[in-house]
Amino acid sequence: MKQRAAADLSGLPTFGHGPRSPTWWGTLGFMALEGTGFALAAGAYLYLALSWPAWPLSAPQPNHWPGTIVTILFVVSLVPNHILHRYAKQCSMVPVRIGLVVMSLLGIAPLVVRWFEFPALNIYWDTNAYGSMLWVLLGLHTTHLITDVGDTIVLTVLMFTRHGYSGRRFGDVGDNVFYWDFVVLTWIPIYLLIYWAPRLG
Amino acid sequence: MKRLAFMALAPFCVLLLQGCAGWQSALDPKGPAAGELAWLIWFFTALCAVVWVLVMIALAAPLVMRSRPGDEPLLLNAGAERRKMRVVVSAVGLTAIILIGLTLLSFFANRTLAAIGSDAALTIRVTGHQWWWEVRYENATPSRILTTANEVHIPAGEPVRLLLTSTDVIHSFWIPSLAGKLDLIPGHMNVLDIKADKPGVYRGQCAEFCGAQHANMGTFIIAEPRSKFDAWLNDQLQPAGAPASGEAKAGADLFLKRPCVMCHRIGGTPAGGTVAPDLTHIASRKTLAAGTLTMSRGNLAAWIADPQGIKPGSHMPVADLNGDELNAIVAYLEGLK
Amino acid sequence: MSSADVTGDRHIQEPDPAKGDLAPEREGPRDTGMDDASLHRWLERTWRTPSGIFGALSSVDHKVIARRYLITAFVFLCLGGLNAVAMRIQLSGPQRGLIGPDLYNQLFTMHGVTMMFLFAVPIVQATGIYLVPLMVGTRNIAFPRLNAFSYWIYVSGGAFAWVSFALNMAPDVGWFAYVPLSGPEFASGKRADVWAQMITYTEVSSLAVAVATIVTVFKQRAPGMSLDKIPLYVWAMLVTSFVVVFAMPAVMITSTFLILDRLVGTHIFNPAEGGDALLFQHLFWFFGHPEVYIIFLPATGMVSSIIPAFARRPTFGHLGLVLSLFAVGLLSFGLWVHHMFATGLPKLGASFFTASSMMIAIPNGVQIFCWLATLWDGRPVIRTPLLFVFGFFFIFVIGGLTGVMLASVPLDLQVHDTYFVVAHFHYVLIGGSVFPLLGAAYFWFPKISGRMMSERLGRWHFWLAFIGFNAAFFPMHLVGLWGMPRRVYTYPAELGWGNINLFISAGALLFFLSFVLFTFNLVHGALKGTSAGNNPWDAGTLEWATSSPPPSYNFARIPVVTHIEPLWAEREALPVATGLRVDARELLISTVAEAYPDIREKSATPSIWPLLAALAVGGTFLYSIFTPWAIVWGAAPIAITLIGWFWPKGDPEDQE
Amino acid sequence: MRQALAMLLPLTLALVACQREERDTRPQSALGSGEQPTPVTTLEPGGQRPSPTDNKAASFEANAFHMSEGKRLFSWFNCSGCHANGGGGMGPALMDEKWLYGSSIESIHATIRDGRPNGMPSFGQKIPDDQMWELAAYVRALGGNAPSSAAPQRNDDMMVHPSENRLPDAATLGKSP
Repeated sequence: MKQRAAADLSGLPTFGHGPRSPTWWGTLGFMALEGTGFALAAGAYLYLALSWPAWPLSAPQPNHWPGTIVTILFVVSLVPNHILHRYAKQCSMVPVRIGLVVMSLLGIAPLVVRWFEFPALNIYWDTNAYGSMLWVLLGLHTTHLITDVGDTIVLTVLMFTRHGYSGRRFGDVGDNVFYWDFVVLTWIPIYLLIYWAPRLG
Repeated sequence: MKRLAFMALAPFCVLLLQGCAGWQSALDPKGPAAGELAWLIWFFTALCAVVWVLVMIALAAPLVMRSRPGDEPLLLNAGAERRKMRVVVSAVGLTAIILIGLTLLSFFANRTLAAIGSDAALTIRVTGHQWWWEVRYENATPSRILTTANEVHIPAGEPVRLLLTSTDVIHSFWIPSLAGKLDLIPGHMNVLDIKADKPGVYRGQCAEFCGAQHANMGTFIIAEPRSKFDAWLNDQLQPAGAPASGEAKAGADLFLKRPCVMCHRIGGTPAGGTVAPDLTHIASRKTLAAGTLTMSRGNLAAWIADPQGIKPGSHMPVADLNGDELNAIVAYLEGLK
Repeated sequence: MSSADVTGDRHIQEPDPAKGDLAPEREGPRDTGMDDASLHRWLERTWRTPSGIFGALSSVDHKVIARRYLITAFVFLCLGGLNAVAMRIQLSGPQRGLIGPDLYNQLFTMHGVTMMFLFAVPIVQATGIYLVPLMVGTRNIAFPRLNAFSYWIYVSGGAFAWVSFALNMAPDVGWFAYVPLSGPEFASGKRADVWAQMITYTEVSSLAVAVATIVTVFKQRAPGMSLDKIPLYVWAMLVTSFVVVFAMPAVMITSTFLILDRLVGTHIFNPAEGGDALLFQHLFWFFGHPEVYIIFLPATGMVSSIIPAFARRPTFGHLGLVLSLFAVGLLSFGLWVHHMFATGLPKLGASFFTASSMMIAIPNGVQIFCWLATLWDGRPVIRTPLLFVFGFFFIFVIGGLTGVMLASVPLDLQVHDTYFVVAHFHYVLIGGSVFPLLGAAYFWFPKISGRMMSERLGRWHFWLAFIGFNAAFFPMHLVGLWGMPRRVYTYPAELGWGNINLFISAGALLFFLSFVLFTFNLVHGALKGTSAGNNPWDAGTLEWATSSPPPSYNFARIPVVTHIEPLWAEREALPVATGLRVDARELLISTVAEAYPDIREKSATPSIWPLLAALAVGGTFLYSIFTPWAIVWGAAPIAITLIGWFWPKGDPEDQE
Repeated sequence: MRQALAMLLPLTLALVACQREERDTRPQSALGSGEQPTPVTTLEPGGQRPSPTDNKAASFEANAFHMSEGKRLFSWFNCSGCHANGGGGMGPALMDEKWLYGSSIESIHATIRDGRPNGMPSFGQKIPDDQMWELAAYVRALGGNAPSSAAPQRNDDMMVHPSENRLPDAATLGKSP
């Protein structure tokens, strides 16, 4: 088929931040499907809780403190996370490196506390369905937490190499910030469901 | 194309007529619930057939047109497009109206069905097992509670309330000529009200896949006049009769010594197993192994000798009996009317 | 039309060269002003799949991956079909002893699982992987390595299921595997775990494809292809991908719960410890009903592509069709309960789901009427693809109408879990999806292979399939109303179902034969078919603008779109955009709504890491039906392969 | 060599899987009747009954279906009446490492068939041979002596103790996780 030139693309930039970049949309897509998974798991918990009048099945209340500490750490981490985002958009290397190290540490810290959260549930997964659902919800979130912390650490190392001086890498930092927001955001309802829903009934 | 289609469809019409006499057919209703449903099925079918024919006419219309579409695909006749839009919009509107009508229809049918058992006097608990049905006639007097299996006797012309549950997997209780199906779910109790207009035997079978022998999990509703039903109930409440012949007596002893006693109950004897069908009056039932075999001496012997050949995977094991033992036990069971 | 209109120059943000710690952009040769021959040489060198086995395993070309997907899915179709033939032989008469219950239950489960998870969803997605990038005028799918990864995961999931079948370890609990039958107490051994884990493989794969498809449609459309100019097939794939994203997690949650119950003793479905068996059904059907539309919506897109080509006009009611796609996708999440009417749910709630199930018939009606209206301009050109579309109307409308019957709570109680339902969903799925797919095969085969399939054999194929299908499945409506439940391995002679079942089996055999003929036609066409040329049907969408089969880089220059049917609107010369680099895999990222050119982004180069990552992930899945520690042991290889996948290798593609 | 190994691996896998998943419900005469010589004494040195290995042992011992059938029968036949879900009561515990008469499937089969002193009745007449093998296979699993890929999973009942497929060894019994 014959062609005629109708537009010139040569002046376009080679990367973009946020919704301009396909990776951002891909990240959003994965958040959507993972968020659906969280919602359904929470829905399953509520379904069982509403079908059994005796919920939480005479189990002892969970000790909320480790969970609360994790929550506080998460909320605090949002501040450096968004500062990091600003520098990533400006593509300035030194603050981004510092920010990534901080975020790696702020990712590992809740992970360490998370280790103590499981015993603090005061119930095993095989005791009854209530215990099963607590472990499932906490396990599901922990998987995401581990994945994202691992991702952050690898990205931190990457930004200390020569490969870091690239617009797309800064874009990746932005997406990592975005995903961490998601990890924090999904935790809030799960935290309430695990530690405070049993205290209601 | 249409002619060919009709040629292909012709045999179905023949088959349709042939099948209407079935005793396990939703199209052959014998009770008010199934009657309501059969009417609903026919109404929906007729309406859907009309809609389908209209769509097919609309589809065939361009095939018989003389004209070809124009050469330039983007050159459209604005007037024709507007006319089409009107047709499409009215068709969508008509669809919506039909669907609203059908929704209301099924809502009211549902209410009719719910009203059938409101004054049921008899309550029967049906428990699903892999792969048979435990049938228990509830009664405030414990001695009047009857437990039997696979065949549900009911008084004809009276609504009966069935309580459905399961102790293992999900089953579904379905007597097409009397009512729609309802599941038996462990941890849940469902209520199904049925009514048979006339005396008769109505077959059904498990309608939710439940494992190896899902196919051979039949059940019967046997509707009888009230007097006959009461007599049956009183008979069934009696303990098993004493064995009549010497062979049967030997069979009764063997029943207690050999594997049978591990699972089955026979009222009035030490055999008290509850995990398999109650055999107190087994010979009064029409079938064996949940509708798999008709009741006869030969089938009893065959079933005991080789249950895994007849219902592979069922929980009735091959019992290592020799010929004499088998005959004696069959003679005993055959006498349990 | 001036280029400024199409490209929206005012929206281009010039990068600020003074800002940021960035390596300077390396300049490479551009396609501007380059002659066709050297342009082809450059692009071919940049975009081709490397040669050799290693190169083939590293390929990230969406067309190569899609071809593999299509062939694999077709193989699974044949295997699933053979299951069906075996079942039909067993059911051809009462009390046949050919196949015992143990094998029969595995057969029908494998049939369902194969057709739903290994054939239907993958093949519609594969078609999308092939066609969507071509139709939106880009050079590769978004996230090409993820796309390659998803194929490898899909193959390993399919192989896992079928090797299990060969080892007498196939699931025997039905394709929806209700607990407690599939639960820890009543499903011994690993058969039910095979079901649950096979789901995980295939869902991971289709979720990845869905995300890649969404991003391709959102961000990689050719300049000028604003929302109102997106072809209907692309819309259909977009909506489908959204449905996948929100539905598939449900089944992954379900199968994970099942595995947890079976492997580590959780009580999620155990009523004695606070669980509930019905929760499984709610979760499963929250996926299961949208699943039907995941299979059906892409087929509507195919119908919307085939009809205009042969009716010689654009589709009537384009906007209505797009809106009804969205309506169907949205409503499909609101009617899962109509699979559970027989479980004894509260009557009022059930009635609500009757209403919502009826409602979805309205957007489907809109689609049917719009297609019919498209055909009314005169006698269409009757070729094999259109024949299959006619077959689709004939069959699917029946399936849709019996679907309306099933939506009615009381009526459903009679026909639920009987052969009536078996008939219904085969009418919907085969009529609604397989017939359009067959039409699509004839329609796009020339594009994929560069050769035409035989028209004569095609007609034979159509009539054989059409008659065989109806002979096999129409009588099932009747036998279901006569009381025959589904999933029975045999039935007693005295119920009088023998003759009709023999007839059904004969029809099924005929239907199977039609696929033998189809296979022959495919092979024959690929080897001996006449040359197709770029646009054998004179269709209007972008995939027909490039050669058949398309080159590795799809388009020598990115087309600029001025109309919903760009090739019909630009008969003389296709407007194109220039200025992309030819020595690196550069493609155009555009804005979401208006498709203004926005970024020249690099697309990923071939890599072996997606395969290695798939092996690591697949091995972990497999191992995890035996021990929960698999997740711990599997984490290390998965992490290593993923790092290998994303770590920059210093290609020009990684530089900026 | 490498090729041979490569072929051997799937073959072994296949055999293991087939053995685990086979579901024969009819007694197979080819495997022998399961008859063993009548015991002369009831006590053997070392607690191990010298019984000839029966062909049946192999086909029941690691088979998932038979073990789960054994679990069902264990409950149906009220074995828990004396053995209390394997924990022991009137009869000895079946979940520990102590075996009075040997832990082999043959010994357990013989115990069910012939009974033992101090209360274990003989079920030789009352339970068909295959079902005794199924019970014996399950009893072994109760003690954590069956491969975890084939041992029965939890029942849809009240949780009493971790199910047999989750027993690494008898030491962790009764403690969860």
